[in-house]
Amino acid sequence: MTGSDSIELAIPRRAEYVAVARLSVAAIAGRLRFSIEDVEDVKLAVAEACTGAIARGSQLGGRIELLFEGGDEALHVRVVAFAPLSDLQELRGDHGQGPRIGALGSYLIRALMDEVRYEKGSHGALDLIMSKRQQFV
Amino acid sequence: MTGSDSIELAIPRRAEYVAVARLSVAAIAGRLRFSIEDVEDVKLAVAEACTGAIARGSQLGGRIELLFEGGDEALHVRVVAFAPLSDLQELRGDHGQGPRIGALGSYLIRALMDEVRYEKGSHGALDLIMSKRQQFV
Amino acid sequence: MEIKISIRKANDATSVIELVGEIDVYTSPKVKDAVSGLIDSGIYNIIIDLAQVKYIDSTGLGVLIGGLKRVREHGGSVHLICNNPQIRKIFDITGLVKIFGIFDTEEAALRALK
Amino acid sequence: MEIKISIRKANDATSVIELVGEIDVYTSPKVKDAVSGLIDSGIYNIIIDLAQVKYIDSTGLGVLIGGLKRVREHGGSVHLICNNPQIRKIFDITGLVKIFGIFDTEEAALRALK
Ligand SMILES: Nc1ncnc2c1ncn2[C@@H]1O[C@H](COP(=O)(O)OP(=O)(O)O)[C@@H](O)[C@H]1O
Ligand SMILES: Nc1ncnc2c1ncn2[C@@H]1O[C@H](COP(=O)(O)OP(=O)(O)O)[C@@H](O)[C@H]1O
Repeated sequence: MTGSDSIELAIPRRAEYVAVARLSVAAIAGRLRFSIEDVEDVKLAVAEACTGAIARGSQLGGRIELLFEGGDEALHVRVVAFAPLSDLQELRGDHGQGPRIGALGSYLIRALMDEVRYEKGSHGALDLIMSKRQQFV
Repeated sequence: MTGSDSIELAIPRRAEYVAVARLSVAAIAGRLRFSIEDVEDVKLAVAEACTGAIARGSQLGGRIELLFEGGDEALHVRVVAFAPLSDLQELRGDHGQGPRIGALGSYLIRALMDEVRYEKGSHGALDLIMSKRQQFV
Repeated sequence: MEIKISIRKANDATSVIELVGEIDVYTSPKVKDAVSGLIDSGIYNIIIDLAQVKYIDSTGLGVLIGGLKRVREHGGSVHLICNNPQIRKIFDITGLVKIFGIFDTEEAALRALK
Repeated sequence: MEIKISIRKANDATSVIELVGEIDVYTSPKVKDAVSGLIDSGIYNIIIDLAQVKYIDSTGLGVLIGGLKRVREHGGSVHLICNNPQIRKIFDITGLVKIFGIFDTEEAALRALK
């Protein structure tokens, strides 16, 4: 995939649609010739990102938008409006007070992907950006 | 799925991405509790629509946009900018002269789906709209 | 994209919850109901058979952890049956392999309870 | 989302093309190359084994039809092995069941050639 080869997927911000994102990204990663194990990793990471977007983003609109881009031997995924801006400190691991939402999910995303970061997106919310490099065996 | 439950998918207008659309729609139809046979039907119909969009729409931009909407016991799929406006007569079965592109593909779409029509879309091109009703056994 | 849940007694003190399918944010509430129902009925030794589970996410792990916390208050245990390498990898990554007993077969899980 | 293609002789006049995977607009050019290569080498009795094909679209059907047209010019035939109901349904719907011999096993396909 090159720049123009990006894929967009928008699903309702609801639990029953996470499986759609999961199967779509599995197809995309498969198309990029990721290994079966890496496909499973990306699948779980994207599902956890959607689950997190559902838990954190109820006030951010009814949809989760996912942008996939392949290139330079990696798959890049942007989850638009993943969380409100106010979650940034907590997401970066600076716990603060109060309970952490979905700590296990965030942990899995970091463990399964090669790069994870948060960025202020166009809607005044946080985008989650994550990348998985292709292993050449 | 209700009105706000629509799903959007945009893929490059290229053969290697048809599988992504196929697996995504299979997940969507599965989520709507279509039977396994109906899931297979919708999967093939959407794939044929993408294949047709690749063959017919090279001048219509680099992407195929698919809109899925569930409701009133059916799945509705819109393929945005499926074909140029000039293809309308031929697509409606009024052959005219010249060879028909993908006649087998169009035939399969009509056979597998309950309703198929073409509509002038927002980009001055033809959208393909198709619906599959849910069977309740 | 569904989960099938069946529950049966292994012996007087132990029940097996057999799960078939995928455990994600959509299906894990159903698993949670099954686990909670068993504990509410007084069963504190639970074997959860994940042999036919192809996918589990953090919400599914959360349900297992929640169940373990509850049965431990009664001196009970949650043992898992799992030989799918992808699923085992998730338990390894999260360190949960250290808090659950994970076995290849039901026989091994039952033996460990004695 | 890939196709594996292997070709072997069944007897002096007949070759079997075994396909494993999915035949769609992306993979069917590879199938077409295999069929064409065989015909170019003078083999006009071809058995195409679709038993492990889970998906075929119109471009795949087009390749089979194209192959059949070419071998018929030499008095040859294309027989298919297929017992997957979903795939057979596609041949039924398109009426192609009437132009191909479709068999459950290679033995049956070979017997029909005699
Ligand atoms: N490696 C671990 N060992 C033991 N308990 C854990 C581990 N990881 C998470 N937990 C516990 O599992 C539960 C669910 O985790 P998580 O999904 O992160 O929380 P939340 O339900 O707040 O989103 C929490 O009670 C958490 O403390
Ligand atoms: N039911 C049928 N019986 C025999 N030949 C067919 C049938 N359907 C299609 N064909 C032939 O199969 C070939 C491929 O069909 P199709 O995919 O529709 O054409 P195209 O390659 O122009 O898109 C064409 O040569 C067509 O004539």
